[in-house]
Parts: sequence; C-alpha cells; structure tokens
Amino acid sequence: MTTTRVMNEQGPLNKQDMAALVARDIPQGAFVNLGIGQPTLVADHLPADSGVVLHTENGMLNMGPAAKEGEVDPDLTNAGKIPVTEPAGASYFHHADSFAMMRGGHLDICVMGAFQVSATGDLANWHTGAPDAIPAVGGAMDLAIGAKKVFVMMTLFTKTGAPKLVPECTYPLTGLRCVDRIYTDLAVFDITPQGLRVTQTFGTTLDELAGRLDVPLLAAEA
Amino acid sequence: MTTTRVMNEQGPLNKQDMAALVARDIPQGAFVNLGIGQPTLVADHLPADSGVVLHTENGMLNMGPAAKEGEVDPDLTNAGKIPVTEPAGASYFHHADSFAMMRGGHLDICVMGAFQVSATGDLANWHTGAPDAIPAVGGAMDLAIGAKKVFVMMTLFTKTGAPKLVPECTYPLTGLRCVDRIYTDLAVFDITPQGLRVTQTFGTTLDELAGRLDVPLLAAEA
Amino acid sequence: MTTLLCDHADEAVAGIEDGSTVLVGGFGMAGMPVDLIDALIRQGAKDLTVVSNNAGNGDTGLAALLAKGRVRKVICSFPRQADSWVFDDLYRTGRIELEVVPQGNLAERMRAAGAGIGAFFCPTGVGTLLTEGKETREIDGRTYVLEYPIKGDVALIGAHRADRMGNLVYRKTARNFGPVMATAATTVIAQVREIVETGAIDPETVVTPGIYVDRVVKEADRA
Amino acid sequence: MTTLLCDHADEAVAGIEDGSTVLVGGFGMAGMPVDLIDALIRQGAKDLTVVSNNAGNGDTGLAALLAKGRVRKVICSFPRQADSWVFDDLYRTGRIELEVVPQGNLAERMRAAGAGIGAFFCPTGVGTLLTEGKETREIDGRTYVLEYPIKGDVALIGAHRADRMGNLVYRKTARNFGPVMATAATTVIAQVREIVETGAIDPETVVTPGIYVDRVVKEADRA
Repeated sequence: MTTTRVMNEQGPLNKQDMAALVARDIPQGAFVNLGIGQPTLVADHLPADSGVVLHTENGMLNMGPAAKEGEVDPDLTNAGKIPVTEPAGASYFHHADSFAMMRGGHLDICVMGAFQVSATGDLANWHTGAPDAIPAVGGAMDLAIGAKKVFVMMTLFTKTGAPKLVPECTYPLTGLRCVDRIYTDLAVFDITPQGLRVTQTFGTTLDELAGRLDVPLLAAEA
Repeated sequence: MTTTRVMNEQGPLNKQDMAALVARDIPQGAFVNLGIGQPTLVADHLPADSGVVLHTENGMLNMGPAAKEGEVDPDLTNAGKIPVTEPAGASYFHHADSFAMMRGGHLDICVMGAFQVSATGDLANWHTGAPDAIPAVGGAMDLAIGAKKVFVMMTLFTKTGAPKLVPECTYPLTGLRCVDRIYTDLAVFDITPQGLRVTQTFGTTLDELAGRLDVPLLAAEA
Repeated sequence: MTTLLCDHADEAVAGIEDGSTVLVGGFGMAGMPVDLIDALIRQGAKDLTVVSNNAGNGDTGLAALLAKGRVRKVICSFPRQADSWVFDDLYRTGRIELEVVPQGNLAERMRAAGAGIGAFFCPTGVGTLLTEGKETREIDGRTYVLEYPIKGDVALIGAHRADRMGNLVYRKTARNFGPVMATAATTVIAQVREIVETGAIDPETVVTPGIYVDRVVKEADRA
Repeated sequence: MTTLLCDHADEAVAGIEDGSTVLVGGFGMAGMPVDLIDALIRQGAKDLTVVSNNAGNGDTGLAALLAKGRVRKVICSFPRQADSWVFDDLYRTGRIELEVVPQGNLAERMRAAGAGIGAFFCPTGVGTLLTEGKETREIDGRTYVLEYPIKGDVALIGAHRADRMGNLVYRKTARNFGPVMATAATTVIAQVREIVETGAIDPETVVTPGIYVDRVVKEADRA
C-alpha cells in the first residue's frame, strides 16, 4: 500500500479527495469496477501509467474515459449509460459473460457507494426501505459478492448526522460480509477478522470517532 | 416426411443406403449433429440445396465436408478429429457454448450409432459393459439428451444374430427414453407413445421381424 | 430452421400471442430493438411478461408498450430511473407486477434457459430481500441460492449486422443482453442495421450463430 | 493483474506445484498447448490431476507426462483412443485414477467454476453409470443431476494470437476448451503463435479477455 497524500488531510475530505485516496490504493494493473455515481470519480485520479483496467458490467473491459463532444457513440456506454471511449486493448462481451467475470471472482476490486455498512462488512446500498420506494438493484448485488475486494466510498454520517457505519444495517442488505474497506470523508476503515480498524483519519481522531459511532474501533497497526 | 426411395429396398440395406434413408428424412434447413462413425455418411447424401446446417460439438456450426488433399487445416476438424472445411456462413464457438447449444435443445436432429436401443427409446452406445473396458463417453450423453429428435442408425442384429432392439438395454445406458427413430438395415422404427412402430421394412416383413425381436411391434399407420 | 428475412418489423413480430413472455434486449438505448417494440405495440399482443434490464424510459419504446396496458408483469434489474414515470405510475397504482432480479442473475437465468440447465446455485443476493424464501445451500463453506431459468416465448433483440443465415454480430456495448436472450426464447427476432450476404461475416467473429435467430429485419432509416 | 509475457515455455510454467489440478486445452491436436506440456514435463511437478478432453495420444505431449508417472488422476470425456496406449496401460495396472465426464459436463463444470456458480442441475447422464450416486431432482417434469464445478490451479491453453495485455483470439475449431479453461483456473498460461501490439486485435473479436490470462508465451518455431 502506498502512503496516501491527500490535499486537505487536515479536514473532512471532499468527494474528489476521497476518489484520489481510493485511486492511490489501487495496485498497478488491477482490474477494477467503479460503481455508478461517486466511484466513477476514481478513474480521474488514476495515473496514466497505472495499468489499471476498468470493467463495466454492461460488457467491456478496459473501458476508456467519458466521451468528449464529438466522440459520443450511442453503442458505447458505461453502466451508468454515459458515453465512454474505447482504448487499445479493450474487449467486449455479453452480459452473461460479463457477470460471470464478476461473480467468478476475476475482478480485483470494485468500488461502490453505500447507504450503510455494518461493522462486519454487510453492505446496504440499493434500497432505502421506504415503503413507497420502487425497488431497483441493477448490478449492485452481483458486484458486492463478486470482486476480490469491495471498497465502499461514502460520507461517514448522513446529512442529519446519523452514522452510516453501524452495528447492523437497518436498510435492506445488498450483500453479507462483503465489504473490505470503507473510505469516508473523516476516516478510512478496514474490516478485518479482528474487527473494524481505523487506518487513517482526516481532521478527527480515533477517540472522537469512537464517541460518534456505535461500533468498536481498533487503532491502526503501528 | 418425404417418401423414401432407396436403392435396394428389396434386401437388407447397406450403410450407404441407411445413410441415404436418414438424409431423406432430414427436413430442409434443419440443424443437425452427425455422430462419429457411420452417421457421418449421412452428410454425403444430403442434397446440395438441402439448407441443412451441420453442428460439430467441438465448436462449429455449418461445418463443411471433409477436407481434400491440400485443404487440410490442423485447426479445423470435426468431432472425430478428421479435417473438415469451412463453408460461407459458418461460425465458431467454444466448448461450453457448443454444448449449451446442444443441451439447450437448439439442434433439430442428432444421428447416432448404438449398441442397443430399448423399446422405450433408452440408448446404449458408449460402453460394452465388459469389465476390462476403459470407459469413454465423449459427447454421446450430451447428444442423447440434447437434440429435439434423436435418430439411431444401426444394424438390427449383432454379427452373432442377437437383436439390438431390446426390451431393456443390457449394456450401460447413454440416455433414458431419448431415441425417437431407429434406422436399421431391415426396418425403420418410430418410438411413439403407443409403442414401437415399424414404418418401413427392407426385404423382410413385420411378422418376420416380430418373430425375431423380443419387443411388441406396431404396424405402420395407414 | 432457416432464418426468415422480413421486409418489415410488422412481419417480424407477427404471431406473438397474448400472455407471452417477451425478452427485450438493450441496456439504455444501446442494443434496444426500437422498431420491434414499436411493431409489437401495433401488433397488439397483451397480458405480456416483459423481461428486460429496465422498465422503459420516457414515453416511447417499452414505456409506450406499458402505457397501453399490454404488460402484466416486468422482470428486470432496474425499473426506477429518472424518466421511468410510466412504469412508476403503473406500479404505484397496482396495475403492473414487478420481479426485481439482480442484473447478473437476470443474465445467468436466461443463459441457463438457453443452455438446458434446470437450476443453479448462485451466490448473488444471499441474505437479501431479493432471495427471501428461496432455497439455499452451503457449498464448500459459501452460501448459495437456487435460481431457476427464465425462458422467453419471444426475444426481441437489436444487433449490428446479420448475414442471410441469421448469424449476428453486435457493436461495442450494444452487445449486452442480445446474445443471451437469443439463446433463451422459442422465437428470436432480431433487428439489425445491415443484412449482408452469407460469407461476408468472418466466422471467427459471429457472436450469435444463426441457429438461434428465427427472424431478421433491417431497421428503418431514421430521419 | 498484468499479463506476463514470457520468453520461454519454461518460464511460463515455473512454479506449478506438486498436487496441482491442471486444465489442459485442446481437442485432438487442435488447440493443444504442446510447448507448455513439454515444459511441464521438464518442470517436474508431480501428483497432478489433469483435466482434458482426452488422456494423451502416442508417446508425446500428455502421454509423455503420464508415462513419467506425474499424473495421479485424469478427468476427461474420452480416454480410450486408438493410440492411447500409455494411459491404457497405467489404467489397467491401477496406476492412475480416471473420472469420466460427459464432454458437455466437462465444459459446463469448468464454466461454473469460472462463473462463480456453486453447482447446477444438468440433464446429461441421468440414469447412467456416470451419474450414479449423484443428487437428482425433478424440475418441471424433467430429471436433472447436480453437478459441481471443476476448478484448476493451472490452465495450459493454446491460442492463435495474443496482444500484450493477454487478450486472446483462437482459430477455427482450435478454440474448443481454451476459453472455458481460461476462466476456471487460478493461473492461466497461454501458448500462442503470435504476440501483437496492444490495439492490433479488434476489441469485437477478443474471445478471452486479458483478465483471464496470467502468462503468455510464443510457441517455438517448428522445423
């Protein structure tokens, strides 16, 4: 793991900072799926020589950056249906092959957003549980159980201040014990066999976090 | 079904006659797998305009005739590992896709040899049951249960005169209740819900056959 | 049997029966068989079960089919979108059934239908609402859910090019569900941009062999 | 991770451990990774389980590996051939184990391993010796047998061309088991006739994406 150097380590990270932090933890040459939304920002922070290969579940490996004006091809989009581009070394495959690749454990990392993550790595990111919500899961459950490592990117607290890192998810689950690491605006957490370990903090301390979260926290290893 | 006109309808059919008979029963445009050995002769009797498309389980549709001298390509063989050719409109696919095509019921007809067929359509064609025999099944079991119709081509009796159309197979089975029609040197049999129906005879009669076989026979429908 | 080349999308969708399960390809607009959906609306079959990744966008295509009340049930991974108001309204007012299936299970269940697999143990969705009540089994220390095939009576798919034997190639990520749906339905109808002579597609590059394709129609020119 | 381009087959097979399950591609000589098998013989790993369609022909390739006593068990569809004397002798004298698997089940079980499927209900071989003792289930009026994945520690496959990212294309029926085995093993080693610059293979025609390929070596020139 390379040491991260983030612009405002002093304070809460913004989305771009979090994306940069994730990008720096992705090893050279890894095969990675970036979930729809905030995780797609990670691509912008990967160095040009990272050799990281992006997978999109709608059937492409080595997906290129978003298409600029004049590059848009309606036959070439990412999973968020945004036009993307085709670098050298890309390949296309159908949906069953694409999800076989995912479910079969061939992707090194997937990065997803979350509503909640439990202390044991349960993930809730597809359904608010609101009675009138129309359920829609997309590829979230497949991603959650498929990649070798699942990284979550989220703010640590909701806008109303409720922790999103919780003893047990109260929102409907996406996957059980599937999350490996959680990047938040205030800290990075590793879910380990020993428990939830705080590996970095930004403008806060382990003690402060322990006071605001209802989960036991371990200190970073020396 | 077209009426068949075979060279020596008077006497027992030889292999080529049986192949011609099978070929004439294959509908225009059918997708067909011809098993290794005698069934491959059927291809030689298909009219040039039959539109019949041959499948070979090692990953090709619209397989062409055997390669002539000078045409041999070691990358292009049939399931019997004999060099074949590539006509226009061919396609290649891997083994899992090839057997998915077969198992999924997409082939119209497969034609196989047999050691024994039971009156209810059980097939035995992969193993003599001899205690010192090395078992080897290839794609026989997949073919037996995969195609919409399974045609068997065999002599009706072994060299020692034992019937190969039997009440119950004594050889190890390839598939249960999978055979639809049996082409033999002496007669053609349809396996129907009502029983075993003799649809054609060659140099023999229904009564004569009934005397030599230990299975109930129905006469051809008028 | 031999692939039928149709002159018009209306000919291609002829005979689709009320109560059919219709697999509809596409992911967003990529690979969406727009002409065939429009023809299906004109054709009039109703009480349909539609299997597709989404449940219609805006007021055209699948959304228009839904708006006409022709669809009894949608099986999809992601019905809720910014512009899925037609579905949203039908669902909230109890006029349409919904089965939400994780996207990979949707693909794999159709693949199973096409490949003659009776059912399969799948790790996706274990412990979630979407697998509640389904049979589970632990295999080698991991929990799996038993999933069953999704078979279509009809598949409507969009491809890039066909030859006269119905061999299909797709283009870029418009490939998506087309090849899988082509294996999973009794009658497979493809709309393509171009029909070429047999032999004009390199056999190494065929994605959907003609055996899977019953009818092909060239898509209408767009203004 | 990034595909390693090797200068020699010996480098490509380095580190294969005793007791490994090795998937070996090819159907007859088409797609057979001859150089890799020869290198595995030199490399010396023993107590192997070999998964391949056949069990060796003549005295070279797989047969030579068997003859050296390196193989504990063969999983294949068709061991008995006119020139399979090496296997035949080992088998008849009780020096090798054999699991005969219908050819389509061999492919599908490896596909399941690669696709993360825990097990699947398959109609092939129901009521035969080859499924004796296996769990069966009736689904929609048809009987199926429960089949489990076959996973390899290593796959040795032959392909036609690779780019520097390990994307592979095959040629004609030499494709056979290669693409499936490439998904089903922890370490996938491909021998190819040609290594081209990344970008020289049309992305539409890639059969095995580089994600599945760990090491690539160009096959030796033949006299």
